[in-house]
Amino acid sequence: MSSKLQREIGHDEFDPKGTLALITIYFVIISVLWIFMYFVEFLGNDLTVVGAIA
Amino acid sequence: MSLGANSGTYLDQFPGEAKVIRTAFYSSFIALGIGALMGLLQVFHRLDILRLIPSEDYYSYLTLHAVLLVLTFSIFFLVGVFTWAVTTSLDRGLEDLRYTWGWYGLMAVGTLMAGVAIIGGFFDSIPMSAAVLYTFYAPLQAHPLFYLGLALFIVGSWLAGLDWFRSWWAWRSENPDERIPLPTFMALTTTLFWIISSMGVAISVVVFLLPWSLGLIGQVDALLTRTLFWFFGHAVVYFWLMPAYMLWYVMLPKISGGKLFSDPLARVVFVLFLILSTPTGIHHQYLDPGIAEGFKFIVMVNTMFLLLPSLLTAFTVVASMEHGARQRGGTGYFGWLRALPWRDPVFAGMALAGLMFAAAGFSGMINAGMNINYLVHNTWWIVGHFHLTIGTAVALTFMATTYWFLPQLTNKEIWSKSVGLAQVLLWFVGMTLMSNAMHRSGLVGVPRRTAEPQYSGFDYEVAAGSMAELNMQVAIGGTLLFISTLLFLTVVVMTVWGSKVDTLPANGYAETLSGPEDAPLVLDNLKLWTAIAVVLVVLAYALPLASIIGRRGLFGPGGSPSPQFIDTLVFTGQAIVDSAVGVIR
Amino acid sequence: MKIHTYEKFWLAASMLLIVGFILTITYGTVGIGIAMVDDSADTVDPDNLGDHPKFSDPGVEQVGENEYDVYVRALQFAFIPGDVEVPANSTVTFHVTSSDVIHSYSVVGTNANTMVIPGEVATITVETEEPGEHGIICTEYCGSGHHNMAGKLIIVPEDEFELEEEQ
Amino acid sequence: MRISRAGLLVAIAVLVPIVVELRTVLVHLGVEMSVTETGLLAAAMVGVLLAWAVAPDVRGRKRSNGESE
Repeated sequence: MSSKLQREIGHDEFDPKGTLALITIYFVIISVLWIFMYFVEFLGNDLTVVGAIA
Repeated sequence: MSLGANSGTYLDQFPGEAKVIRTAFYSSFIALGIGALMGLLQVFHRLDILRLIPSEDYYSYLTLHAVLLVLTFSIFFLVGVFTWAVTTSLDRGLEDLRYTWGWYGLMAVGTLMAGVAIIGGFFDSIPMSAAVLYTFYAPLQAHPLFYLGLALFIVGSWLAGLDWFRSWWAWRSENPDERIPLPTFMALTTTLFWIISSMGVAISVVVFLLPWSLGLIGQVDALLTRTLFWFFGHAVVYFWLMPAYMLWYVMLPKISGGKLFSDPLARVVFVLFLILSTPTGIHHQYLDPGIAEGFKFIVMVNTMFLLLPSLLTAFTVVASMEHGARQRGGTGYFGWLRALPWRDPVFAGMALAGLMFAAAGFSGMINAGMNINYLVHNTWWIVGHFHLTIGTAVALTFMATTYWFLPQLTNKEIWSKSVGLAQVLLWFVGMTLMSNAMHRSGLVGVPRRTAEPQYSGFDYEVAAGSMAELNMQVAIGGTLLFISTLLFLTVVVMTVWGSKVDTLPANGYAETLSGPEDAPLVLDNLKLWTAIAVVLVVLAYALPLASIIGRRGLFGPGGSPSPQFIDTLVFTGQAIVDSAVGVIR
Repeated sequence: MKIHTYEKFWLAASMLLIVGFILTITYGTVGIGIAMVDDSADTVDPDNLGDHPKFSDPGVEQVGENEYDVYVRALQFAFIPGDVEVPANSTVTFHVTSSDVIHSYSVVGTNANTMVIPGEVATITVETEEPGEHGIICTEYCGSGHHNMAGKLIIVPEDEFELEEEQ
Repeated sequence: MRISRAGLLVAIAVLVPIVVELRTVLVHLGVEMSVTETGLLAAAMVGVLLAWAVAPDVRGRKRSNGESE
C-alpha cells in the first residue's frame, strides 16, 4: 500500500477542503429536500389538518 | 497499533479465532443467500409478475426474508467483525475458545429453531408457523419454537459481548495505563447499548410471548409488547450499523491510502450512540393510540440528536478518504476523488455504501419527524429507507469487506477482484432503482408488508411517471440485487475453494492523524457512559411504560388490573410531562 | 482535544440542521395545529365491543352543524363499516378500534393515517374539502388476509349528503 | 485516460442515481420525461463522461492510480 503513496501528509498540513465542499453540497440538498418534503409533500397533501379538535 | 511485531494474516496470528470468525461468516452468508431468494420471490409476488404460492403464505416469505437478513446475516457477520476487531487491536487471543464456540452454538441453534418455525408455515402438514414478521406484534402468535429460538439467539449475542469484555478486562490488567484501542472501544460501546436495548425484547419474549404461546398465560397486551419491541427495535438498527461504522473508521482510511482523521471524534461518536440509541424507539410508534403526544415529542428530540453522530461520521470518514487520496497525489476540490482506489472492490463497495447511506440519512430525517410521520407511516417509503440503511450501508459494507476479511481468515487470495467490483456496482445500481421507486410509491400511499398492494376501487395517484413504471423499477432493481448476491456468493465459494498463498498483506487497520492521546480520558470511562445511557432510557421509557400498564393492565384490557403504585407514578409523571409540553406549545 | 476548524464548522451546521428540523415539526404542531394520535380516549374492552354504546353499531353520526363522528371497528380482515360517506367541507372525527389484533386505518394518499390497537380508540380529526373518493386500507400486517382489508372514504357534496337510516 | 477504467465504471454507476433523481426533480418542476427520453439522456451523459475521460488532460498532470494494477 505504502508503495503507492506519493507523499506523506501530517495532521497539521492537511485541510480537508474537498470534504468541506462535498459536505456543504450535502447540507444544501438536505435542507432543500426537507423544506420540500415538509411544506409541499406533507402540508400540501389532502386531509392535512389531522387531529386539531375543533 | 504496533502491529509490525506480529505480522502475517489474521489466520497466522490467531488460527483458533479465525476459525470461529470464518464459521460465523459462513453462517451469515447462508442466511444471505436464502434471504435474498425470498426477497426476489417477494418482489415478483407483490408486483404480480410471478405468484408461486397463495398470497396467504406470502407473509412467511416476508418473515423469513426479514429475520434471515436483518438478524441472522447481519448479526452473525458482526460478531465475527467485532471478534476480529477486539483480538486484533488488543493483540491477544480470546480468553477461552470453548466459551466462544458456546455462544456461537447458542446463536446457531436459536436461528435454526426460529427458521424451522417459520418454514413450517409453508407446509400444511407441519403444525407450525411463525408468519408474524420480524416485529411479531401480539396478539398475532407464532409457534413457541420461534420465540424460544429468538431468545437463545439474543442470549448468545450477549455472551459474545461478554467475550469481548473478558478480553478487554484481561488486557487492561496487563496494560493499566493504556487507552482502550479504538476498535475495541467501538466493540465495547456497541455491546453495552445492545445489552441495554435488547432487555426490552427479552422481557417481552420471555415474560409475555413465550409463556403465552405455550398456553401458560391467557392473554398479553398488544401495546405493551409492541412498545417493548421498539425499545429494542430501533437500537438494533444501530447494532447492525455500528460494525459498518467501525469498518468505515478503521478500514476505509487504510484502504484509501491514508489515516483516520480523528480518533477522539470517533470515540465521541460511539459514546453518543451508546447513550442515545435506546431512548428513541417510540418514534416507531408516533401513530400509536395510547401513548401521549408529549412522550412522542421527547423521543423525537432524542432521535433528532442521534443524527449528530452520523453527521460527524460523514465528515470524519470522508476526510480520511480525502487524506488517502491526497497522499496518493489527488488534488483539487473534487479531483482528489479520482485518486481513490476504485479498482478495489473493498474500497468501492464501502465508499458506495457510504454514499447511499447519505441518501438514507435524508429519508431517516423524515422518518424521525413526529407529525410528518402521518405521510409516510407504514408505506413503502419506509421499506425504501431501510433498504438503504441495513440493506446497503450495512449489507454492502459487509460484502465489500468480506473481500478483505476472507483472505485474512483463509490465507487464500480473493478469487476475482473484477467480479467483486462488478458485484458491488450491481448492488449499488439495483438498490438505486429499487429504493427510489419504493420511496416514491410510499409517498402516494402504497403500503409496505402486503402480498397484494393492488386494490379494487381506487388507484394510487402517481406524481411522476406511472405506477407500472415504478413497479418495473422495483422489479429490475430487485433482480439486479439478487444477481449481485449470487455473484458475491460465487466469489466467496471460489475463494474458499482456492489454494493458500503467502503473499497476502498483513492483518491490521488504519492509523490515525489525531490519535487517542488527544482524546480526553473521560471518553474511555465506560461506566459513566453506561450510567448516563441507563438514566436516559429510564427518563424516556419509565413514564410511557407505566402509563401503558396503568391504562391497560399488564395483560391488556380485559386482563388483570394494574398495580396501585403504577397508577400513582403515572399520575405524577403525566402531570409533569403535561406541564412541560404546555410550556413548549 | 484538537478539532479541525472545518469540523467545528460542520458540527455547528449539523446542530443547526437538527434544531431546524425540531422547529419545523414544532411549527406543524403549534402553528398549523397538527395533533398526534394520543391517549386521550378511554380504553375499551376489545372482547366486548358489542356492549359498547358506539362500537356495537359503528358508523357515521352527526354531532354538530358541520361535525361528524365516524366509529369504525377493525377486525381480521375488514373494517365495519367498510365504506364511509361524509360531506365535503366538514369536520370529521374518526374513532377506530380493533376487536382482535393490531391494524391500521389509513386513507390512501392522504395524511389521515393511524394505528389501530386493541383496547385503544384511535381518534383523528380531519377537515374534508373537495368531494372525491379515497381508498382506506389497513397498512399494518394483521394476518393471512391482510391484503384484502380495505374500504373507501367517499366525500360527497354537502347538498347530496344524508345519513343512512339507523338499523 | 484521465481516469482509471475502474473509476470510469464507478462514475457510470453513480450516474444512475443522478439520472433517476434528476427525473424525479424535473417532474416537480413541471418537466415530464418519458422512460425513453430518460434513457437517451443517460446515454448522452455517459457519452460526455467517456469523451471527457478519453480526451487528453490539458493540464497534463500525471495520474498514478488506476489500471496499472
